[in-house]
Amino acid sequence: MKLRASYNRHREFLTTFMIVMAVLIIVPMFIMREFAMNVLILCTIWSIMGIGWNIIGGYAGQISNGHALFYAIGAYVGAMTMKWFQMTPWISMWIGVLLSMVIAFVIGTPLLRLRDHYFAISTMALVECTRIIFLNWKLIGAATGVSFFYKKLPTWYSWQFANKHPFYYISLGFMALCIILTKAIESSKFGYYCRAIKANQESAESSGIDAAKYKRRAYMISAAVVSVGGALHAQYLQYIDPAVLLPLSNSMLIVLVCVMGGVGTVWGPVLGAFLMITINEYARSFFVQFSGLNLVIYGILVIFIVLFLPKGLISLVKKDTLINISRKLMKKLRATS
Amino acid sequence: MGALLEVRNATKYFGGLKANEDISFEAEAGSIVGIVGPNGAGKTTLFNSISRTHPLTSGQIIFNGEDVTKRKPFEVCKLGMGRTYQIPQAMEDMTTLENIMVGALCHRSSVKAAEERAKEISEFCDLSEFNNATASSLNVMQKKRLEIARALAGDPKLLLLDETMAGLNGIERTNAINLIRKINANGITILMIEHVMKVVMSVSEKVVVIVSGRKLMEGNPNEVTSNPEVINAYLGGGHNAGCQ
Amino acid sequence: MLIQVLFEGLVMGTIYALIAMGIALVWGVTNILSFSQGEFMMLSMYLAFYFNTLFGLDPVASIPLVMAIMFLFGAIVYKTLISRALKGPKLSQRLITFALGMVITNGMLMTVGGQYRSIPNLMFQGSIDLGFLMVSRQKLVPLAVSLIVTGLLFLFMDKTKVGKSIRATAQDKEAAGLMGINTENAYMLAFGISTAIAGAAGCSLTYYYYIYPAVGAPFLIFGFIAVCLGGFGNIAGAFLGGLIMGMVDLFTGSYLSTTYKYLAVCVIFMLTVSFKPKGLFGR
Amino acid sequence: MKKLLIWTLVITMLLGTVGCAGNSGSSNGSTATPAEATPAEAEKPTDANAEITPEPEVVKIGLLFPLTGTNTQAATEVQYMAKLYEDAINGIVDINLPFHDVEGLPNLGGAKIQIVLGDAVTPDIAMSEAERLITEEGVIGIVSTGSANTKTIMVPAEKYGCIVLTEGTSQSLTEAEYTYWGRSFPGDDSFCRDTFAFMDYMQKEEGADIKNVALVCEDTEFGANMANTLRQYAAEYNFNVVEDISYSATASNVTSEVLRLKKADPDCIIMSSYIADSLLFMSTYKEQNYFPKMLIGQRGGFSASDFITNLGDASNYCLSTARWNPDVSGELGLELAALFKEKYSGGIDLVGDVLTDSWNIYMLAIIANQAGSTDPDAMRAAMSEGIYVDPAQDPTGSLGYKYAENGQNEETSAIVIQMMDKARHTVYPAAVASTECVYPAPNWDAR
Repeated sequence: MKLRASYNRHREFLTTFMIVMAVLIIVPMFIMREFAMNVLILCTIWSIMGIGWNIIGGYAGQISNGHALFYAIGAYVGAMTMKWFQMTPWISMWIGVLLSMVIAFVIGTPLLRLRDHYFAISTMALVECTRIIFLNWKLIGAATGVSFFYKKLPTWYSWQFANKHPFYYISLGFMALCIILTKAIESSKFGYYCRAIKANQESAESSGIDAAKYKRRAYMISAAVVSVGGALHAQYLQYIDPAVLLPLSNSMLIVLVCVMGGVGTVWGPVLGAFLMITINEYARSFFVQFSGLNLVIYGILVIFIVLFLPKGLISLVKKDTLINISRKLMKKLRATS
Repeated sequence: MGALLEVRNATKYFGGLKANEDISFEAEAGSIVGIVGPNGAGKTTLFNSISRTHPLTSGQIIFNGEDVTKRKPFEVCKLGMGRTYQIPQAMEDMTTLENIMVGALCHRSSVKAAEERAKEISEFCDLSEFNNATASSLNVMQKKRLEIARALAGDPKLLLLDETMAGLNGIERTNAINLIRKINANGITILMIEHVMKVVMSVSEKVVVIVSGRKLMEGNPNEVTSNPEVINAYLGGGHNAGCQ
Repeated sequence: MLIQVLFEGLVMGTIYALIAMGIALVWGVTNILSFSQGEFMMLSMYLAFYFNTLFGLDPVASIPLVMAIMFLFGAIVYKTLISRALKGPKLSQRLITFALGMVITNGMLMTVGGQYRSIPNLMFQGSIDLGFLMVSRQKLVPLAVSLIVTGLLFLFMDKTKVGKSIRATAQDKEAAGLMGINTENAYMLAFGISTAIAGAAGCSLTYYYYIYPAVGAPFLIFGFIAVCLGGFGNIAGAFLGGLIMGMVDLFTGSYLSTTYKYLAVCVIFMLTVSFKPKGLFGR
Repeated sequence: MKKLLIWTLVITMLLGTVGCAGNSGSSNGSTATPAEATPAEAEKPTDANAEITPEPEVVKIGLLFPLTGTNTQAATEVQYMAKLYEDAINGIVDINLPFHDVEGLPNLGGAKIQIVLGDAVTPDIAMSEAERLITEEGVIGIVSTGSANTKTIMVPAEKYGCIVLTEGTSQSLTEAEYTYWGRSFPGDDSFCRDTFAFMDYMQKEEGADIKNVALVCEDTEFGANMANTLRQYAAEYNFNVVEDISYSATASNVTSEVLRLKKADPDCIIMSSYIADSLLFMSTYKEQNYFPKMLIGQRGGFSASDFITNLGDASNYCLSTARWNPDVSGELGLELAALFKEKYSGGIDLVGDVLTDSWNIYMLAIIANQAGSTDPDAMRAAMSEGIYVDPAQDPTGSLGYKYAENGQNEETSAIVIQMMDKARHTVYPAAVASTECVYPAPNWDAR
């Protein structure tokens, strides 16, 4: 009974979710080109990061330009545990999540008091600090980085597969979880409070919202999600160093995929990531001989989206389009049977 | 019934500037208290001190028998003090209903229950037709009602209304007055700032007059209007004691 | 050595300040965090370079020219992109500048290539050895330019009608609009001026730095930090912020550790904002 | 919402355990090393080609260099060089390089060479690009640079089996036990050893008094590794390190670094820098009117063409370790350098790193030709046996090419060059030296 009710509440989301997942699960089964799979994997990973950022940046409206920090933490925890104890990512990932939540809590307390640009810049500065520290931290390989490439370990244990599909499905799984998490947040009290804070902090506080607390909580959750993305990416690259993980461009890309898709929406980051990453990867392979052209195109694309679709690509997709599509399909099926 | 709100020698300085000085008054539970005074008399400052938007320099705020002088805004709200702003502070990019729900969630953890409650409230403040419109699309009057609704949704014991009537025309004003009466009828104490005297006189049992940061006097409407100082203060303040 | 470090700190400080002021101006007036400031600087470095190779103009001599060009460029950018973006959410305003920077950098990479360039025959070269202090003429140029530009900017903002109108707009757009100030123009001017400042910065930077498409990036973050350190959109603040950074940079570098000098800068910045959330001189 | 979080955890844990369990039971097959697992794969262009036509018409060679970002110049020059090689192999220009007299690669049925580019601006992009080159383009081998990039490039390379020749010099590469990785020219280790060997030689033969050295290394992969190796050898050759600076390669100024050096005043400064920062250092030395008696760069910026083009005579007296210099391999080298400068690079000088980096392209062709197939394992086998290149046709003047188990070519050694009036001259080892090393270097005002 209760289930039914909640199904009705979220009918649109659930159908969309089902369809999208079905597509993302079935289609790759017929993709035999490793490079295409590689792109897909990057898409899923970056959507996870986008989703993570979306929670603090999209819902709670605190524009962080320093989420590469949690990406790096996730990645490093994964890498180091693998290198030291050959620990499986299935577990080490959660250590990373916990660690980044703790760190988010600690730094969130002072930094979240800052308003928009100040917050953005101080998070950037924070990433810069982390970069310098990691570059010189002997224990975690300093600038030499960490490569963890184990042929010996069982593949499902180490996530180091001979071909791409298993890894793709793993990261897709996590992406699905993150989507559900976002939806849950969106339709929860917490979600409403975040949006209230984003909309108008003062009146939010005067209507009984402990802004500081909720902002911090949002920051922690988003840190956790991003670090999951980081862990996945590290396992995929099998080599990480501070120069890979912590340049400004990474923090910006995390924001970018989210904004291109549409901030403060469940599907925005996913859409954004899949589009931007695919375009980026293929543009690079097409225009590689004119060095830089691909990035020029990418940049122009971003400018156009920002100017003409300020609400992101998601605003192109009409409400419950997919439902209607599915309905039509159903009709067709009935007709045929 | 005892005093729901008690303000003891509330004093607020901004740097050297004295915004409020040594203001004391009480608001009986279930009553409607009006605060009047010319612009810049420090009415809103007093409000902000009561709702803890900014700290007092000295003095005390006793709400419902509890000293809330050191509490944070969201805490006093939880204790049952709702407020509106002179310039409406709607959550622009959320829908009307969602705005009210945010208020309702203050004492409810279930979104569903909050939604039910919000629907009732928006019905009560006849906003229901705008339920799914974004707050930014409402006009000033509607926004002000929305603010009242949001405050009400938090089931307050005391409601602080800051210049709810300003800029409303005759009919709107009477509607608003009726609304206030309706709210008060549900046993909610109301403390309202107005400088449209007539409104205050018509609804409130007690009126506190503040002039240049000090309490000039308090009493029932008739006493106030008949008090020469008040009239003088208003005229001195370049304002018309009668009603615009 | 102490005096030397002080001097060098001052020089670096003024350079940071020059970059910071451009950012501060845009921030203060239009409330945009301009990520493309670094790229504007890079562009003007190339302009200075080509003026030198084609017409034999010394970077110093080409400053006014470059500033004029950059001003126009900035104005155009504002009209075509920024003014549109201003209608949208804050985030997209920030991203559009970032994307613009991306386009400019890689556009330059495509057209002029990734070669490192420098201007061979500079007007001011060599160093003056005062015994206790080694004054390099190549560093005096940025120092002087920065001070002059700052002075002019202040005069402009305080004395001229236009400057006043810009400040009024920065204070309160609506009110300024009601007072009959054309806020759109004020915005455009502010943006143009900030790019012009980037132009000056670029020209003077060619005196000791090398020219390549990605040169803007490292300076950008320091510019940001300086602005924040100084305080919200406040030009004087930005200038002081820059000076402080330069000093911290040089002193930690020379006396504590070169490895952690930028760490020190960032840490000091973050401590400042955690205690004074609006920066040192923020309103 | 808390509930949901918990559920998320639980579900993933379950997934995990299931995954591991399933693996331990069933898929012992899939636990095989990626290398072994690959033949099973459907899509493996290299194999596919091999099956259909054992001797492909055209042999593709991947070139993974940073084409965007801050260090793109080297890539550009290597591309020029690659063009030159293509023309040489396809008999368009007449210069005495391998295969110039035959059409294409004889043992592969006269297959032509084709260069395929990839952008390796950062390691993660490098990996993605390597994936593309191997699986989409079906290259027989990849030539790359930079150690960090190579580490990620090796992931797909090992997985699909694809020879990677790189001049990334980091120790960590030789220690990584890659199967398909090779380095034709010296690594950090021998560069550092030879640096100190050279200083030692200067002391003994030339009577130079060098005791105190300062290490100046940028703080990312390249510099950090150099620093470690240099320290180790400094101790071994008992020089005492008086100043050990690590700085950020994207520094806005290096004044404080130089002030420190000036204070410590070592006899010799050893620098591992990229181009931007090495230039910045040079101009700052000049500003501070300071120059050590000896300054040795560890390639990087010092072996880039931009170094001399920007500094002109200011680059005089700078030393640098190098893999190659036009004057070491006699006529051919000079001829090649001249040809490159006139016809291909638009006036840019041929520097050691460009020649060696691009020579790896040629090496891949030669290896494939000698192995008589494009199968990675066959090629690797050939590499271990030793690749024969007619010394008369080898512009790099290497002694030979025999790749050890760890991929390092054992028959190579570093040289030390000195920059004088806008040109690089070999000064060490004495056997190949074309001029004497000028020591001590005069200070700026004394020039």
